This record gives sequence, structure tokens and C-alpha cells, in this order.
Amino acid sequence: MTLTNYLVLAAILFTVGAVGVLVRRNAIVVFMCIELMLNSVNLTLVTFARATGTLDGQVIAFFVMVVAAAEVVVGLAIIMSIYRTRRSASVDDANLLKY
Amino acid sequence: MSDFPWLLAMVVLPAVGGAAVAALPKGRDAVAKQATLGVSLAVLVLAVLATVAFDTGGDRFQLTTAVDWIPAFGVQFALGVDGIALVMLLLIGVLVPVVVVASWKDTGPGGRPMKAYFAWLLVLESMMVGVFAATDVFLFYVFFEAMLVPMYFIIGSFGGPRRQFAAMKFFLYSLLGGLVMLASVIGLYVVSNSQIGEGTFAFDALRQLDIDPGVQKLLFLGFFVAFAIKAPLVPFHTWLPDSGAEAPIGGAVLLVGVLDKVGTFGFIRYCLPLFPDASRTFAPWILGLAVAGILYGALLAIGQSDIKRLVTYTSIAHFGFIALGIFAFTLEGGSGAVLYMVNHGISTGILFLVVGMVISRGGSRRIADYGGIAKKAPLLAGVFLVAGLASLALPGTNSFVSEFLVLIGSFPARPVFTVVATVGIVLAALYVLLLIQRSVHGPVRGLVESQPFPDLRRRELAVVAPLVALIIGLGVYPQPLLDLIDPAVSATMVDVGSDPAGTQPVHQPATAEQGAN
Amino acid sequence: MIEAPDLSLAALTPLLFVFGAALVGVLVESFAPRHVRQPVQVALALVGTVGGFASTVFLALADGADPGEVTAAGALAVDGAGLFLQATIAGLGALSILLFAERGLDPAKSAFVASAAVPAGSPRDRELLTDERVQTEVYPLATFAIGGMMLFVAANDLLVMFIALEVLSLPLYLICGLARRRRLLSQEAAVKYFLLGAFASAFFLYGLALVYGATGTIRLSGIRASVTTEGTGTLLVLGLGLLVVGLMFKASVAPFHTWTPDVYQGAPTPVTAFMAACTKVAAFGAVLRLLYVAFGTADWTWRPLVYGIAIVSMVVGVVLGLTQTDVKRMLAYSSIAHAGFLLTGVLGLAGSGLSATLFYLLAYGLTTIGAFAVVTLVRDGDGEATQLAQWAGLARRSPLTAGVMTFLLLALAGIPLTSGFTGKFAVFRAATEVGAWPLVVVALVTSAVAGYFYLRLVVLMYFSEPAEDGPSVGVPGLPTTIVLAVTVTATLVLGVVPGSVLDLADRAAALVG
Amino acid sequence: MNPVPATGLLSLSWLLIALPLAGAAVLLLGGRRTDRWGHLLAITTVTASFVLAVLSTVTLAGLDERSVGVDLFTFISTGQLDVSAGLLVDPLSMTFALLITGVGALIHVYSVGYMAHDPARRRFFAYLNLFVAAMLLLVLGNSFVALYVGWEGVGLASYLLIAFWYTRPAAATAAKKAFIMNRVGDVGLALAIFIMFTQLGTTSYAGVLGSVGLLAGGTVTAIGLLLLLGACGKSGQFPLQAWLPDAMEGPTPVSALIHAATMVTAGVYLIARSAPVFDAAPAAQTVVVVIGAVTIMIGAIAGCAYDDIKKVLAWSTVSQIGYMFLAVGLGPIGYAAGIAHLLTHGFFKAGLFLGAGSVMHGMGDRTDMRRFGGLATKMKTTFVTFGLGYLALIGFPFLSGYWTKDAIIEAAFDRGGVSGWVLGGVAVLGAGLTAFYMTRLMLMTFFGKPRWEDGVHPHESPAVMTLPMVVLAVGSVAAGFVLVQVAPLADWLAPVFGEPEEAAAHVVPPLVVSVLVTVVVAAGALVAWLAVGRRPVPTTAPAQVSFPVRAARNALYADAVNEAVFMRPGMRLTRAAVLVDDRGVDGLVTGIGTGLGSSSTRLGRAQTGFVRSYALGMLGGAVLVAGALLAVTAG
Repeated sequence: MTLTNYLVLAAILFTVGAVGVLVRRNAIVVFMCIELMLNSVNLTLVTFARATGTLDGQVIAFFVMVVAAAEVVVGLAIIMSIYRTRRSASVDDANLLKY
Repeated sequence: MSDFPWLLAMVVLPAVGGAAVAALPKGRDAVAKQATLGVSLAVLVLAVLATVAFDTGGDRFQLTTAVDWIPAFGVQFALGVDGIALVMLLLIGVLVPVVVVASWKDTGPGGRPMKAYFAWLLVLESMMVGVFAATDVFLFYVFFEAMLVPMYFIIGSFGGPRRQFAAMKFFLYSLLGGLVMLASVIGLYVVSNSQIGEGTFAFDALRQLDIDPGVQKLLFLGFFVAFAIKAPLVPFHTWLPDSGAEAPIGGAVLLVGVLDKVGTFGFIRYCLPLFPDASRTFAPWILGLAVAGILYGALLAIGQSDIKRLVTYTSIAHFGFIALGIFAFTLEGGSGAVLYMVNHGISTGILFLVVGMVISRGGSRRIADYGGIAKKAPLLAGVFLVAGLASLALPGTNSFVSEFLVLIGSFPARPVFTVVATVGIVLAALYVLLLIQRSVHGPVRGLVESQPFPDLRRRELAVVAPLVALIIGLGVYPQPLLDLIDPAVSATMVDVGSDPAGTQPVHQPATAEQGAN
Repeated sequence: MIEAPDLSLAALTPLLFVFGAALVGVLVESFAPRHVRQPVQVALALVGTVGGFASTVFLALADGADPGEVTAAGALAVDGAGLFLQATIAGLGALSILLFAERGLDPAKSAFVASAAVPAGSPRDRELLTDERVQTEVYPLATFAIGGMMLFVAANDLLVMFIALEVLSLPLYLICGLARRRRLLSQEAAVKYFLLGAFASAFFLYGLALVYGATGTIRLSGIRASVTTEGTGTLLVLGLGLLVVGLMFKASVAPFHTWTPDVYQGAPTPVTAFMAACTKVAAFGAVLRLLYVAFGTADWTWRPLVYGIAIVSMVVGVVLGLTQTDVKRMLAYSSIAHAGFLLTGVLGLAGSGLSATLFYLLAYGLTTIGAFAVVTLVRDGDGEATQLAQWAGLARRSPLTAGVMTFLLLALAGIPLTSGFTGKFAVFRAATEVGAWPLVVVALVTSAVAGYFYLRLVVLMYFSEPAEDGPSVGVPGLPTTIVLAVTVTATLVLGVVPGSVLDLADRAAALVG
Repeated sequence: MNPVPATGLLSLSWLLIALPLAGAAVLLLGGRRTDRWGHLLAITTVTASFVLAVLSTVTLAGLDERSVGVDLFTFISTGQLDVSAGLLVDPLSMTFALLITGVGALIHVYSVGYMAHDPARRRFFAYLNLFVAAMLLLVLGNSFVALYVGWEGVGLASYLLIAFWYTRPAAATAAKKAFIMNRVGDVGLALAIFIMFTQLGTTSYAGVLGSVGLLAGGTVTAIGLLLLLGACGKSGQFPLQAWLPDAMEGPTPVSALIHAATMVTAGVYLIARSAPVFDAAPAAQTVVVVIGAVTIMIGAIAGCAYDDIKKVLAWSTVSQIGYMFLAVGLGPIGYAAGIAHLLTHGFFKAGLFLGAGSVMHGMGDRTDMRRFGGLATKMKTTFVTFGLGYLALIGFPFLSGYWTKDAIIEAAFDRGGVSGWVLGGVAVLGAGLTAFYMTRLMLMTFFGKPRWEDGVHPHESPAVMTLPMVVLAVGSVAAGFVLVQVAPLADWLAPVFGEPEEAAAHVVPPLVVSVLVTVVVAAGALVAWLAVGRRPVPTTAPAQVSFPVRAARNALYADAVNEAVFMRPGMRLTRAAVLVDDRGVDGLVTGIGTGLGSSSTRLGRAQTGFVRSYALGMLGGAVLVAGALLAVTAG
């Protein structure tokens, strides 16, 4: 089982996440899809770390996790506030701003 | 005497004056007017003194002032005039006070105070002086664009019913042209950078460049489009009727009388010397546009029902003549064209002013609303006639000399174009006399009948008198101006590779050595 | 025994200032009594930003600043361009903070919500509407964002760049949602900005990973080296593309601009000003670093791309701007168009192109903050009157305000004797020097068209008759007055005598790493 | 052939022009203040000019070099073009100066009476003075440019005077028509000047006429034809004759001075002045004579059909100038004859017009001859003077017309060949027609039963009007004899046209010619008597008439042709141009604007406000970016 497969898997995961962002309505789910994309990148990073025989990739992966956590905090806060106002977490409901 | 920075003073004084007028407290319109008049007269005096200080036999550019402005771009704040620019400065000096007095009793739409109007007039004057006096292409461009702002506000704030539309059209159209020129200005800078080693905008330095023909064509077109829009040449002209018709009379006078001359001035000052090869290449096409403009403008003038639009269309025809003279590349034609620029400023100026007086009495711009003015206001009618005759270039009026020079100068070089252009002489007579016949002659009717329609007042006389004097004076004795203009044009002919001594006749007549006469 | 990485604290002072102020701010939030927070926070934020500004200036003028140094184990590059950008960000940041701090305009004393937790439209929210309390967290948050931006432009390493990106983004997402009035719009803006921002940073990250995979390093200098030696493989190019996507999103360059109008319109106007000015500077700083340092030797790869998106951005921004009816939205599209103009500068050679872009960023940032500051002045019953129609005849009500706005609009339109013209001239010149004159022509034509929507506002203010129930012009308090004074003066000075600043930009135009 | 510098009195020749010009200026600028004495000033200035002209002529006659130049100042000088404002005093120009100032003075006097009751009399005299000045400049100028200036100057004066009663639409229209048609001619003149400058670098008579020899044949012909075009415009010759009859809308003294005696003969002056050019261009000469002949017939035919006394005289003028063109077109043998006829015509035609004016004065400004009749008894002086003018015009033996017209007819025959016969024939026929319509005019006006409308009380005009008529009548009687027999004009003009060479052998002996002409004239008169003398004249023109008559009444449809060929297409063209400009050119401009606007709204729809569509856009963008980069690196 070569490293390429990991990369391909990561790419697939990334795509899945991206498509999820496009098709899902619930803000939380959309956000999860983004998390999925980040984690696919983590997979890519560690793979490359392995491939290049450097540690940077793995270190970066940790950084990414931290950042992702921070994003979760901010993201959920925002989504909550709007949810409490609108009683809905659908991203499609929020389109007063357009054109 | 000539070391005093005349030009700088002429740029700064009105600018400061404008700021001061703008700073006046509300409701001090009277003070604003007097201050504006004073400043503009001072500028006129400066212009005259500058002319005195100018030595017709001297260097190409005189009264120069130059200080580094933006070293990073190699830009200098460099002013200086040759004969061509100088006569334009004189024209500005004369027209602005006239306009001020003419606008003395105007009231803004919706009774808005006129203070701002006079402030803008002064700012505009400063810009106009700058644009003609700049000897640094960058500086020229800056004035060229900045000039739009005051005129934009003059049209937009104090114009006629469709002033918003007109102001917007004027600004955007000119801005487009200006920005296309900016591309060429930058290109010129880059070329100079590669040839001289350091980028410069100094006219004299740029004139020395020898630019590869292909590049030259592109750069030329950039400048040409800008100037063709300003001038305006057909088919870039459609903004002028709207702006000219909607602008307040004073604004219209300066717009057509001076601002548009920047276009033709640009042709002869920048296009020819900087891009001689390209100029020669494109000359036939441009002459085509010029001649087309002469006939087309005249036809449209005949077809107009709105007096002010009619006047603007006549100007389009006149600009055709100017372009013809410039792009014929002969000394006689060139001098004629420059003289034409001055004369057209005067003759169209007075025509606009008279038309304005008629409109201010009748309150309508439709020709059909008037008739038999001569009966109720003989003096006004007389001035109207004089203005009309000047605009159809009747001998004895100033325009004749310039039109004659343009045609006789272009004929040797471009017989066909010239012959077609002469048809414009007849059409000119047609549109002027039609206008006279409809509005001045005939039985008293329409608004002339229903309105009080008084004859010229003192102030109005004071407005038209100097212009009439100039029309006759320059019509009988134009030589002083020609002496100013000739050296500059002759130098330009050298740049563009024509005979600086003028057009040599095919045969030397037996009596030539006794002087042509 | 581990030896500590080299760390030139001197070079880091600007960042330390700002981040320090931010951290203290957090502590203040938790320990200081509510009524003192506002003044303290404002003071803190100002100290941080102004201190940061001062220290960058000091660093720049101190000897040995050039040619610049790489520090923090090569993670940070402190060089001319970096310092110039940091100074710009800190300065603009300070101005934005002043706008945040304005209490004279809104009857409720602030543009920010009293308590973000209270649902919009709830009874509690209605009674809090006129409460003097303010969610003072905005100040530390903004300070963090500013710190992140300053880090962003100094990042010499893709990871730091990514972290900085997040540090600047996350606080922005939050403060976008903290408007006191029209909270629904504000929150919607926050959500959109957040989701799309996160989406974009995912792309950036993936690009990072690919570049890392292709070159085995994330250090810009390392990437440069491997590009020079091994050339550009598919993986690397893909990585570059995704990195560019992430940055262009922040710089609101079309086709990654879609969030801009909505967020600019929904966010509290001071925040919009902050984003429009500082975010753009930061994003372009990073773009310059990435393209010039990491991929400078392979510019043939990205040149056509930048060429293309520059045109797209200008055209989209201008054309869409034509029919806008909301001032803030209109300015948003104008910022998209300006991003396009900036890219023409990026195309220029590392020398004149870099300095031109730096100057343009400074000029544009100042002007746009001023413009948004004016927007905060024009108000009616429920907050700011941002509908274009409401501005009709403003010149009659308040000639000064109208005059200032007109001047700033002319600057945005690039009329001579304003900083906008100088900047445009600089970038277009740079582009022409590398033979990109067709792009320049396109840019000039688009700016002519752009003239229309700037002038439309002028026409409304000056040439139209005022409506009876038109908006009133608030009397700005000291902070906004300062901001307006500074921006207008700067716009004028940079237009009339830009010489010294241009030289400064020229001297600063150097990137290390 | 350079003129010698002027000395003594001749160096004051500029006063000839300056005096009337000053008069005009004073009257125009002085305003109402000058109403009381304005006309007197005007008369004084013109009379002064006349006296000066006489003195100058005498002085000139005393010189042996009879071509004197007066240089005033540099008018236009740039590059190779150097036009100085200068005068050329030589027999030809002085001859005209005398005619202009002399007849001019008389008509000024006459006008005092004629315009006595017109509130705007001052303006009238101002314009008259202006005209005299411009006309003198035209004939005295020393270069084609100076001539051009005067040329358009008289055009302006004529415009102003035709439109003197501007409240009448007809007058305004006629004035405009006159100016425009003149302008058409002026274009020809201008182009001729351009060619001269291009070829010879000068526009002065001395420079151009002295070196015609250098020019290629084609060029000379071109110059000649262009000059001719100008001449036709000014002199109401075919094809530009239509404006002259309409010009009768002006006050009658104007018709007498401008549209009979002086201005309309400027064309003849131009051709005579440019004699060297035409002598060198036979083709052009041929065109001149043809136009002359054609116009003789057009004028004569139209003259036969009109009932308006002034129109008849106007057409007669057209036809008589045709004679002059014919003469000067014949070359050296014709110039003197043409000028001679011009002078005599100046006398009798002016006299006739003044007479007509006097009649109108008596008839309450009516001009329809069908409402005249039997006036001979009511206004004796007018009748006598008018009668003498009439006789002189039709060429009654030993009166002016007899001498000068016969000379022309002879010259025509002497051209020899078919063309000689044709031209001669036409000339003779023209004489016959002239006799017919003038006799018709006489009979309908002065003889037969009165056909006056009610309330018309014919009465003789005051002395101030009749006196000039008498003087002119004397001239009409004697001038011809003097100019041909006593002091032959040919000798006087010799310095200009060269010694008059006697035609080697007359094709037709002079005696035969004059007899023939006299017979034809008598026949014409007889026919006229049969037509209107014998039986009463209907007070309204008969409607059903043969085609020739209808054609003649419509002046051979010249106006109709102009209408159809120029005016209506021109109007259509104008309307088309306006449409093109609004819809086409400007439409394009505004179209771009609206186009951008609509595309803006269309693009704006992409900004749906849905996060997910934004994300899609970004994804698409990302794909594009990546694709582009890959394409670049791959390709």
C-alpha cells in the first residue's frame, strides 16, 4: 500500500467536504464539512511528512488541529447567535443581503 | 521683467481667489461677484504683461518656471509658453471677465446661491491657464483632468433642466478620453526611461526621442482620442451639444471657447511634435474626420430647433476647420488654425452670450418661439447679426482671416480635402442666416411679442462691446497675433518635417522679388 | 540540552506591542468593572496600535534595518516591505479603532451591540438598544486582528502565514456580527464571512500541504530554492494555485469576491472600514511575499494568472458597482475593482511594481477609511442612512460633509491631485514597464466606467433637490473628526506632493527570505 | 506691370473708401442722436469721395505711368503668404470709382426724398454708405484678396438693404437667398485665389496677372472658370441669376444703385480685371460668352412676361449684364465695349429704377403695371426722364445704348465663324426682345387709360427726387456718344487692356449692324404696341396662356430647378443627418451606457445572497485558477 493511496484518499475526503459545503443547508453540517476538509489536509500533511522524511508535516498537523478547535469556538458562537434569533440554522434562510 | 513668474502667478492667483470666494459666508453673493471680477481682471492684466515680456524672436518656450514636483516619477512643475499657448492665455484673460459680467444677474436653478458658481469659475480659470502653460506632459495631464471638475460642477449645479445628465455625460466622456491618454503618457514615460535612462515628462526632452513607428502609432492614438473627444471631432462630438445646451451661458462660453481648444491645442503641441511619423501616417484619416465634421456639423446646425444646440454644432464645424489647418502640415495652415482657435473663442463666445441674452428675455431655447427681435430690440439684433457674421467668417471679421488662412494654407498640401471643406463656407452662411431670418427678422411674434423683451442694458453692452471691438479689430489687423503665433508653428513644422518657411509656390512669379505686393 | 532559536526581540517589537495590548485587553474584560472598560479598552487598543506603528517606524529608520533580517528561526522576515506594510496596517488600525470608539453619533453612544448574546428583536434587545453598555470585547478582538495582519505580512513561512491568517480572520468574523442596529444583517454577514472564510482557509491549507509535499519545506526561501533547482511540478503548481485562492479571497479579488458586498453592507460601518482598509493591505502583503519570494523565480507560471484575474476583478467590480443602491455596497464593489488595479501593480517588476503596490495600498486604505467614516455621519431614525437615494441634496444640508465625501470619491475615481491618481499612475507605470500595456488600457477604461458610480453619488449630493424627510448629518465626535482630518489630509497630500512617500515606498521595496 | 508708388493726391486714395466707411460707422454707432442730420452726413461723405475721385482721375490722366499703387499696411503675412492692404489706382479702377461715387451720390440725394417718411432712414443711409465703401474697396483693391473682401462686403450691404424692411418675410427671405447664392459664387472666387497662391505664391494683381504665362494651360482655365463662377454669382448670371429679381424686395434706391448700376456689374469688373487670365484661357472665354448669351435670352424672355415694374427692370438688368459678359468674353476687342456698356447702363438703368421708384412713390408703393396707365400726364418729369432712359436702353439711335450695345453686337459678329453668327444673332434678338418688354412697360405705365385702384392719387415726386433723375437722364442721352465718339473709353483703358486693335475686317459692316439692330428694335417695339398699346390692358393677368408665356412668367423655372435639385434634397439630407446623429452616433454612446447598466443588473443576479452559491462560485474559481496554472506550466 503506497503513500499515493493516502494522498488520493485525502483528496477524496477534501472533495467530499467541499461538495458537502455546497449541498448541505444546516450551518452546523456545513461547518462539519469544512472540518472534514481540514482533516483531509492533515492526512495529506502527515503523508507528505512521511514521504519527505521531515517532521514539519506532522507539526503542522497539530497546529491545524488547534486552529480548527479555535474555529469551532468562533463558528459555533456565531451560528448560535443567529440561531437564537431566527430559530433556524439553515444557511439558506440568511439571505437578506444580496445583489 | 521676464524673470517674474508671470505664468505661476496666473495659475495661483485665480486658484487662491476661487478658494477665497468659496470661503465667503452664505449670502455674500455680491462680494463674490466683485471679487471674482477683480481677480479675473488681474489675470487679464498679467496675461497682457506676460505678452509684453514675451520675445517673439526668442526661445521656443519663455517665461519658464520649473521646480521638481514628484522626483520619483521625474515630474516637474514646469510652466512656459510659446506663441500658441500665449495667445490662448490672452483669450482666457479676455473671456473670463466677460463671462463674469455676463453672469452678474444669473440665478441658479431653484434659487441656489451663485457664490459657488463664481468660485468654480476662478478655479476653472486657474486650471485652464495651467493646461496651456504646462511644459511637462504629466503636469499637462493633471490640469487636463482636474479641469473637468469645476466645469462638471458648473454644468451640474447651475445648468438647464437636463443638467445632471449633461454634466455626467461630459465628465465621463472626457474622463474616458483622458484616461486613454494617460496610457500613452505612461507609455511615453517608459519609452523615455528606456532611451534616456531616466524617465521624464519634460516636453523638450520627449521631443528629442526617436520612437519606433509601431509604438509611435499606439502612443499617438492615445493622445489623439483624448484630444478628438475634447475638440471634439466627429464622431466623438455628441457630448458637446448636450453639455453646451445645458450649461449656463457663462459655462458654455468657456466650455466651447476655451476648454475645447485644449483638444486642438493638444494636436499641435503634443501630437505633431512628439509623434511626427504617426501624425503623417494618420493625417489623411484625421483630415477626413475634420472635413466630415465641417459638413456634418453645419448640416446638423441647420437642422437644430434649439438655439444653444445650434451654436454648439456650428462649433463642431469650426473645429473641423481647425483640425484641417493643423493636419495639413503647412505653416500657413497651422498659423491659421491657431488664430482660428482664438477667433472662434471670441466669435462663438459672443454668439453664446447674445443667445443667452435672448433666452434670458424669452425664457425658451426653441428658435421657433422667437421672431422679429430686430423690431423690439434693435441693438440686441445688431449684435446678434455681428456675432452671426463673425461665425460665418465674413471678411472684416476676425474669423475670416483665420478661415482664409486655414483654407489657403491647406490647399497646396491637401487640395481635395480643402475643396470639400470650402462647401462649409456656404453651409455656414446658410445656418447663420436661417437663424437670423427666423428669430431676428420677420414680424414680431411668439415670446418676443408676449414678453417685455427690452433692448440691451448697460451691463450687457459692456459685455459685448469688447468682443465686438476684438472681432472688428482682429478682422482688420490680425498681424500682431500672427507675429506671436508664427515662430511657434514654424518650430512645430520643423518637428513634423514640413517646410518651416511655409509653402513654396510651384512657380516663382516674375514680381516675387519686389515683394508679393 | 536544547538551544533556543534565535529571536531578535527588537525586530518583533511591533508585534509584541499589538499582541500585548490585545492580551491585556482580554484581562481587562475579565477583571475591570464594566463602566470603566470602554475608555480603558480604547486606550489600550490605541496604545497597542500606535505603539506598533511607532516601533515599526523606529525599526525602519534605525540603522541596520535594511536589507532586513530573518528571525524567529526563520519564521519571520523583517524587511523594508514588511515594515512598510506593518506600519500601514498599524496606522490604519489605529484609525479604525478611533472609529470604533466614536460615541457622539449614535444616540445609543456606540455602533456596537450592548450584549451580543441577547437574541436580536427580543424584548430585552429592544430595551438594550438605547443602553449605554457596549460589548467592549470588540477592542481586544480588533487588536488581535491587527496583530494577525501584521504577522501575516511578515510571515516567512507558510505555516506562520496560515496561523496569521486565522488570527486575523477569527476576530473579524466575530466583530462583523456585533452591530447594534440591523442586527439580523450583521449576524448574517458574520455567518457568511465565517463559513466562506473557513472554506477559503481550507483551500489555503491544502495548497500549503501540496507545496510542502512538492518541495519538502514550507519556508518561502526553501520553496524558492527548490523551484529554482527542480523547477515547477504539477503538485507545486496546484499548491500555488490553492494558496493564491486562499489569499485572493481575503483580498476580495474576483472571482473570490462574492462575500465582500454582503459582509461590507452587513457589518457595523467602522468594522467595514477596518476590513476594507487593513484586510486588503494584509492580504496583498501576503500575496506579494508568496509570489515574489517563494515563486519569484517562476513568475512565468503565475503572471498570466494574475493578468487574468486582475481583468476579471476590475470588470466585475466596476460593472456590478454601476447599479448599486447602497453606499456601503457600492464601496464594496469599488474595493473589488481596486483589488484588480492593485494586481496590475503586482504584475510589475519586483522593483517598481512592489513599491507602487505598497504606495497604492497606503493611499487606498486611507481614502477608503475616510469614505466609510463619512458614511457613519449620515443618519436617519434607525441608524445610518446608507441608501443612495437618501443622500439626495446632502450638499445643501451639510456642504462640508458633502465636500469631504466628494473629494474622497474623486480620489477613489483616481482624479489627479488626489492620492488615488498617484497610486493608479504608479501601478500602471509599473505594469507598462513590463509590457502589460493592454492590461493597463483595460484598467483605464474600467476606471473611466467606475467614474460613473462615484459621480452618481456626487450628482445626488449636489445636483438633486433634498428630500423633506431626508437624513440628518450627525456632528462627529473627536475620534471621527480626527479620522476624517487625517484621511482627507493624507489623500490630498499624497495627491499633491507624494514625492517623499513615494521615495519611502521605493526604499522600502525590498523582500528578504 | 508693377504699379508705381503713389505720390501726392493719389496717395490719399484710401480716403475714397474711408470717408463713406466713417459715415456708416458714425450713423450706426451714433444711434438716434444722429437721426436728424444723419442722411446729410451720408450724402456729404459720398459726394466728397466723388469729388476726390474726379480729382484723382484728373491727376491720373496727367501721369504717363497710369498704374499707381498705394500700400497701406500688412493685412496678413505668414510663411509664404503675404497680403498687404493696398490700393491700385489705374484707369479701370478709377472709372468704376467715378461711376460708384457719382451715381451713388445722386441716389443718396434721391433717397432723402424717397425715404423721408421711413422711421429707420438713418439706418438706410448708414447701409448705403457701407455699400459705397465696400464697393470702392472691391474696385480699388490691389489684390484678389482685397477684391474678395470688398466682394463679400458688398454682399453684406446688399443683404442688409434687401432685408431693410425685415418685418416682411418676403424681404428677409430674398435677402438670405441673395447672400447664399452669392456665397456659392464666392467659393469659386476663393478657390481661384487658393490656386493662385499655390502656383505663384501671391494673390496680388501685379504678381498673378504678370506671370500668367508661367502657368499650365489647364491651371489657367481652372482659375478662369472659378473666377467666372464668382462673377456669375455677383452679377446674377446664369445659373445663379434667380436671386436678382427677388432682391427687388429692397427699397427702390437700393435696386437702382446696387442691383442695377454698380454691384451687379462687379462680375464684369472681375473678368475685365483678370483679362490676362482669360486671354490665356480660350476655353474659359468661350464659357463666358456662352453664359453671357444664355443670360441675355433668359433675362429678356422673363422680362417680357412680368407685370411688376421693378421685376421687369431687374430682368432687363440681368439681360443687359449678359451683354457685358458677352463683350468681355470676346477678349481684347470686347473689354472696352463691355465696360462702356456697363457705364451707360449704369446711367440709364439707375435712371429707370429711380423713375420706377418715383412712380411707386406716386402710386402708393404699388408695383403692378396692370394697375398703372396714363401716368404720362400726371408725372411729367418722371415720364420724360424715364422715357429718355427707355430710349437709351432699347438703343434708340444716337442715345447711349445705341453706341455701346451696337459695339458689342459688332464685336460678337466679328468673332467670326459659326459662333460669331450665333452670338451676334442672339445679341440682335436680345435687342429686339428688350425693345418689346421695355415698350410694353412704357405703354402699360404711362399710356393708355388709367387703371388705378381707388384711393390712389398719382402725383409728381418732390424735386429732391426728380433732380437726380434729370441728371441721370442727361447721362443716359449723352454718355454713350461721349464714351465712344468724343473721348473713346478704349484709349483711356489702354493701359489696362492694351491698345484697342481694330478688327482687321468686319464680318458684317458696322453700318449694316446698326441698321439691322434698329430695325429689329423697331419691330420689337411695334409688336409691343400691338400687344398692349392698341387694346386695353386687363387689370389681372390672363390665366389661360400658352406654355411659353407660363415659362417666361416663371423665369424659365430657374427657382423650380433650384428647389428640386438643391433645397428639397438638402432639407431631406439635413433631417437625415439629425436623425443619424441622435439615433446613430449618440445612440451608440448612450447605448453603451445602458448596455453596461443592464449587464450590471444581469451579473448582479449572480449575487444571490446564498452562502452555498457563493461557495460554489469560489470552488469554480479555484478550479479555474488551478486549471489555468496547469495549462501555463504544461504548455
